[in-house]
Amino acid sequence: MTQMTMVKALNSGLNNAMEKDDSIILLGEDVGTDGGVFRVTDGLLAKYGRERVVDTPLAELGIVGFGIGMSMAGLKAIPEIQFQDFIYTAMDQIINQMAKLRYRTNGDYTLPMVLRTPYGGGVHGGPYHSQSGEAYFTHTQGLTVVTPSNPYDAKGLLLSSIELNDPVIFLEPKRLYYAGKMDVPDDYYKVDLRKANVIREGDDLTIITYGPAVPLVKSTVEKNNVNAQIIDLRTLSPFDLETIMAGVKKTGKVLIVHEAPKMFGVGAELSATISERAIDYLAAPILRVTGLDIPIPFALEDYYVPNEKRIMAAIEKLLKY
Amino acid sequence: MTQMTMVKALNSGLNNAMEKDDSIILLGEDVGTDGGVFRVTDGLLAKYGRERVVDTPLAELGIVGFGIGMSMAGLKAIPEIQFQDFIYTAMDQIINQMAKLRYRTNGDYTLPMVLRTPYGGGVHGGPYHSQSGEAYFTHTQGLTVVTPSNPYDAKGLLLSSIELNDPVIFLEPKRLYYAGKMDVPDDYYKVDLRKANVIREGDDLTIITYGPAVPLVKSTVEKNNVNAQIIDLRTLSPFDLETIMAGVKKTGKVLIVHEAPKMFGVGAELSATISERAIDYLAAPILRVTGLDIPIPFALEDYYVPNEKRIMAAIEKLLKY
Amino acid sequence: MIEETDISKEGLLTAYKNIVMERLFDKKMLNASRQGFLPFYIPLMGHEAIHIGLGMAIRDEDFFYPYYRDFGVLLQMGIPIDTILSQVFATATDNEIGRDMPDHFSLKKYNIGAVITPVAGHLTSATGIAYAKKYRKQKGSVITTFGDGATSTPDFHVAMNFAGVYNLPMVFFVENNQFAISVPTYPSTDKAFSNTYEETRGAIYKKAEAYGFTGIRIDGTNFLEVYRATRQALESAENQPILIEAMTYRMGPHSTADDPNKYRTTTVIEGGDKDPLVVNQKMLKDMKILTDKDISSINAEMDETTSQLIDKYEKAPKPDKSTMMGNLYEDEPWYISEERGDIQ
Amino acid sequence: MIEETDISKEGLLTAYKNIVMERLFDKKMLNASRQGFLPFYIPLMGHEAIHIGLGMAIRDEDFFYPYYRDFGVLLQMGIPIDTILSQVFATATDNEIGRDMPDHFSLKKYNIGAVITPVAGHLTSATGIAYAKKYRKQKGSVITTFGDGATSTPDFHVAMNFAGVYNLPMVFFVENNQFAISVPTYPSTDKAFSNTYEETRGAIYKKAEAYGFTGIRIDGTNFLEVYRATRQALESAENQPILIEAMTYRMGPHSTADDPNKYRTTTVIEGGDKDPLVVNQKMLKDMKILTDKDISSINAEMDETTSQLIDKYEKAPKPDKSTMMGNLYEDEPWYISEERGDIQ
Ligand SMILES: Cc1ncc(C[n+]2csc(CCOP(=O)(O)OP(=O)(O)O)c2C)c(N)n1
Ligand SMILES: Cc1ncc(C[n+]2csc(CCOP(=O)(O)OP(=O)(O)O)c2C)c(N)n1
Ligand SMILES: [Mg+2]
Ligand SMILES: [Mg+2]
Repeated sequence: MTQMTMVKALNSGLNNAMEKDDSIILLGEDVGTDGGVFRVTDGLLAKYGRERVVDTPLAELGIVGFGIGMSMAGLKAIPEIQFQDFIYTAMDQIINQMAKLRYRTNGDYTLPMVLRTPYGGGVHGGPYHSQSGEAYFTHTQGLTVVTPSNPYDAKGLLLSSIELNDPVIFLEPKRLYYAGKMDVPDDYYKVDLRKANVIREGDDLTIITYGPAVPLVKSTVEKNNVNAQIIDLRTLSPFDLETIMAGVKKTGKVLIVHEAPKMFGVGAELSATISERAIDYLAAPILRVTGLDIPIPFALEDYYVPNEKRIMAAIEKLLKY
Repeated sequence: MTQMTMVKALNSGLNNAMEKDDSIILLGEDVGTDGGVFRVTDGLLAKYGRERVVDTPLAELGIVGFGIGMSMAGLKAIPEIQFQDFIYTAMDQIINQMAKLRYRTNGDYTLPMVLRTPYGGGVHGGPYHSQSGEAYFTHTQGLTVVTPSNPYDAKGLLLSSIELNDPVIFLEPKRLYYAGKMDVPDDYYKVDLRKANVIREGDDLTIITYGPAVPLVKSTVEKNNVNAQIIDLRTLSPFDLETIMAGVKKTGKVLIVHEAPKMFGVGAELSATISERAIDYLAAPILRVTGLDIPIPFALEDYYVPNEKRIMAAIEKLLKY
Repeated sequence: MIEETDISKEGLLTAYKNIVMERLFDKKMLNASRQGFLPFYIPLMGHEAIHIGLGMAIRDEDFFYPYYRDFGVLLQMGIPIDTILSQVFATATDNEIGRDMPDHFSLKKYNIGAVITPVAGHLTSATGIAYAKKYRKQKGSVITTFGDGATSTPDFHVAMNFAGVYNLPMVFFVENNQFAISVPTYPSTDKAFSNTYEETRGAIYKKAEAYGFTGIRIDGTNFLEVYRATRQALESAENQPILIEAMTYRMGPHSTADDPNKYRTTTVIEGGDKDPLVVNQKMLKDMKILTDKDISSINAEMDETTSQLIDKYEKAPKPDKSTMMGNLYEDEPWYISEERGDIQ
Repeated sequence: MIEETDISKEGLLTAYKNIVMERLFDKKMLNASRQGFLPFYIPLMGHEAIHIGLGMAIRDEDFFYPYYRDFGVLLQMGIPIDTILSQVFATATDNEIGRDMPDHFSLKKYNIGAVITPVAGHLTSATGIAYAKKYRKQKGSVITTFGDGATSTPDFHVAMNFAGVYNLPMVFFVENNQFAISVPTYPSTDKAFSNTYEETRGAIYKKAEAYGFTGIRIDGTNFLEVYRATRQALESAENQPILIEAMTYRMGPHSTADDPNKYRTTTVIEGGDKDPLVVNQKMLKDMKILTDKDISSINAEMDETTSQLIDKYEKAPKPDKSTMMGNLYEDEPWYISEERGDIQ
């Protein structure tokens, strides 16, 4: 056990995996000599060499496509996109090749690879260093979309993703990269990708959240003594229906919190799935507290993201309903 | 008035607009000499010349980016993407430049342009000629996403889109391109982009649908004598909340039908929005009948898309509830 | 004039037979498509010499990542014809159980990549496969084919650049048939083209220089030239990537969905001087490998064989709808299991 | 050695003043950033001669689509310093009301495009603007700047190809500072780089040939060379596009977020032989435009001016949160109006 930030935990996970399996290749812009702009790959070049920690030209399309080819050929590629905001030139590779390869070839080719990228706000980077684009990936059939909310989960979910025999989009909340330390095993361990984490039990309502919003939800609930169950999804797609439905049926009131914009976002599917299956259990409307439906303004990012006030307003509305 | 297919109506709309306004430029692969692979731009090169009907190299990124530049410079670009399935190499331009330009410059630059593309099944084109990717666009703040369901609307909505001073994703259901003719004015006319179309009144439930699924929903309801209200959205984002809520409050039961896959799709937002605002009016869960959550298999496309049986099963479930 | 060759007479005859077979398949499949037995088909006419030359050149240790117009390469590589035709006719026995379009092969066990529809969408994957070969210190190279139109795509640039930067064992092989769909590759003086823009202003083979390696242009209507240049490239690629531009002409429509008369006057016609079938027949006759008698007997044999095969596959059972939900993920999500109930 | 010039003595002195001003702003803003007054900043050191040369070359009839490292070009173009600094400090008076990052200018009324963060994301837009110019038969050309790293992007290839195919009035101007962030542009023998891959194997200026037009390489540390080459290119581009590769060296970090010592040993240092400030000072002295006395008085003047300006903008009011929902659409959707209530 070592006290680790999320960055350190991810670094430790990559190190454990690379030690065990020489088919793992990291690649991306500045992941090698520089150790990654957020330092997630720090020290790995020195340990594993430039064949396994590959600095790439400035082309996200190539980073993803190159990784796909490696994994088609039996390696296990872990490409990094420096900021999720820059992933879109690779969307064709992600949607048309990565996500569909197993299906369209009926498993002739499988594609074990983990595409890592930091997402969300926290560095005041304006419209292009703060996006939360998870809905683009969750809507893409064939992808597994994972996002941790603390250092322990980050490492464990990353190692599970690396073991998965399917492509994973691994979204790292950059807001939490250095947000605090936690005891994390130095050795290899896994966290189940298909299980949401009930991080707090409670009776009055169920709050479903994930990634960067989790600590905010937790502190808001604690600070205001709300008797709320909190579910940290961990995997956004396919999400853990069972845990969600158990929570909903128990409390009858649901709040969804995420940093990404609301319209046509991840919360919409959670809400639709729940109300489709358990409308008679619902004692109140399902509410969403999310990022605003605008690009992230540089000077005013702090007003863009959900905050305690907005969450408490929704909770109070639900409790009173 | 002329009896027109949807293709002819679109062609007529483009012609009317180009006649009126010499700042309009069409561009795309095979839109010129060939007249478009579905013939939407047929005859326009001969009439308006190669400066205004521009055959492009094979690069969707360029088609969109080039169009953006034209519109930044005061022209009005109408790029065509041959199949929506091929739009993803242009996603960076769409999400990061086209959708955000007005917002991030606070209106220093505005971007009147209409990006046309055929989508959905109907030609048995397998995983890459049949996609319904509308959710990628509706989730992108700053875009207006429009899709017609008949020749009259196709022309009128296209002309309204061309007049809009903001970027539009204009999704043409290729399934309906040649699905039937209808009386369409030869002259210029518009259909309101912000108004959904109640194409049928009814009391027992409200069916919300759009684009390629509309004729199927209509025929199913008629054939089975269902007393259903049918709303054709026309614009998916921003959608017409008022018409939807009026319908929901009247019937208390809602079915959403679309051809795109379900998970994290357009129907999810409709469902979430409705249940958030009108849960006490709902007499049954909101159901969705959609395309399956897999890529579109070449040999089995017909089993992929919603059909009468699946729609009727959902209607019966709602009516009995 | 080619006088001697490094290939046995038998090898040359097989190659010729495959050219004939490809041509006959092509005509019959176009027919099948017109009659509705085949919903879609990608014509090959004009590409036969390229295909057969490539099929001869590719070695067991190489990896081949084809595009959608490469049916004939597989023929010559010796892939069982049943494997090929199950794919084209999307039958239940297809390796992909009919999930992808005709000519979108995926044959991992033969070191063949999964053909993808989006033009050039496989090029970066091909370079990744080459990286894996280099990393594993495996022998052989990766060869990937694509059209002239594909050189305008983002993927072409990115894949070429990665190949140069990592010095990968890559052969980029352009089947230049002078057209994308309706858009010509180069500026043309032909009146029929005067209203179209061209795909590129630079000659394709020269584009390799931008990435620090060599490009060559070859005659794509002569299968021996294709074979020799490609085999040599596969060998030299282990030291440095290379681009080959093979010149030919798309004699038919782009696919069964278009009418070339709308946008061009066809300049290479069947049976004409530049038809690869004619070119190679003449060459093999001049080389004394082939007699007029051989030509007609091969034709008769191949006519019979291809007819029987097409007949068989037209009637072969299609995949059952119960197969359609499988293999999206290794571990099936709950909603996929639920949706199985929706298939009716 | 430059002996005579087409620019007045006054013009040369203004240019020199702007080089000094740029350098001083750069140092002070880096400082402001370290002290927390500026959340982010993109250093300019090494780019001054390019910037000032560009600013001199661009004419009223041209359109300039910059990238994020072009602060100095705007200075020399004569854009009011208040306009520039409101943007950099994201104040309430910024033309973009603080919505985009520092150095992401958008100044339509000066024919300047909206700087975008994704590298090369503006290149295809720039070609579209050039198309509009050509279509409208307007005088002038479009010039767009970008870094060496940007030449690896999809957008570079696609924009260059479109420019060639439509023969657009385009000047592609590469500010080659030899690094992307940590990745060097070319293979290097410097030990510090031995563990990194390079962005490209081909020389950048030669890449233009792949698109059928000309590329040239110039010394980016000499503002007169930059001015002359660029002005000439802006004129010739009305007949054919052109690529200019201006060689310099990024003397500072990539941005305020990185530490260059992690990945290189800096080879061009402040005050050294190759520092553009030194290069141009010497040149103007040799030309008898500048005396040592001028140098110190200009320095003092610019020091005073820049300090005052920075002081003013550090304290200038920031945009109010009530502004943040506007101008997403011309006609505001219902959910945007609703969300106004959520801003607290
Ligand atoms: C990204 C993308 N855009 C458009 C298409 C539609 N399309 C299919 S083939 C083709 C032309 C390809 O031309 P070329 O690369 O020369 O290959 P050829 O078909 O001539 O062999 C086009 C435009 C596509 N499949 N993918
Ligand atoms: C598409 C994209 N990928 C990655 C980044 C992160 N990034 C910002 S600048 C940069 C390096 C750019 O190098 P170059 O083009 O040489 O310009 P320079 O910064 O050296 O002036 C990178 C990788 C980005 N902004 N956009
Ligand atoms: Mg071609
Ligand atoms: Mg650089």
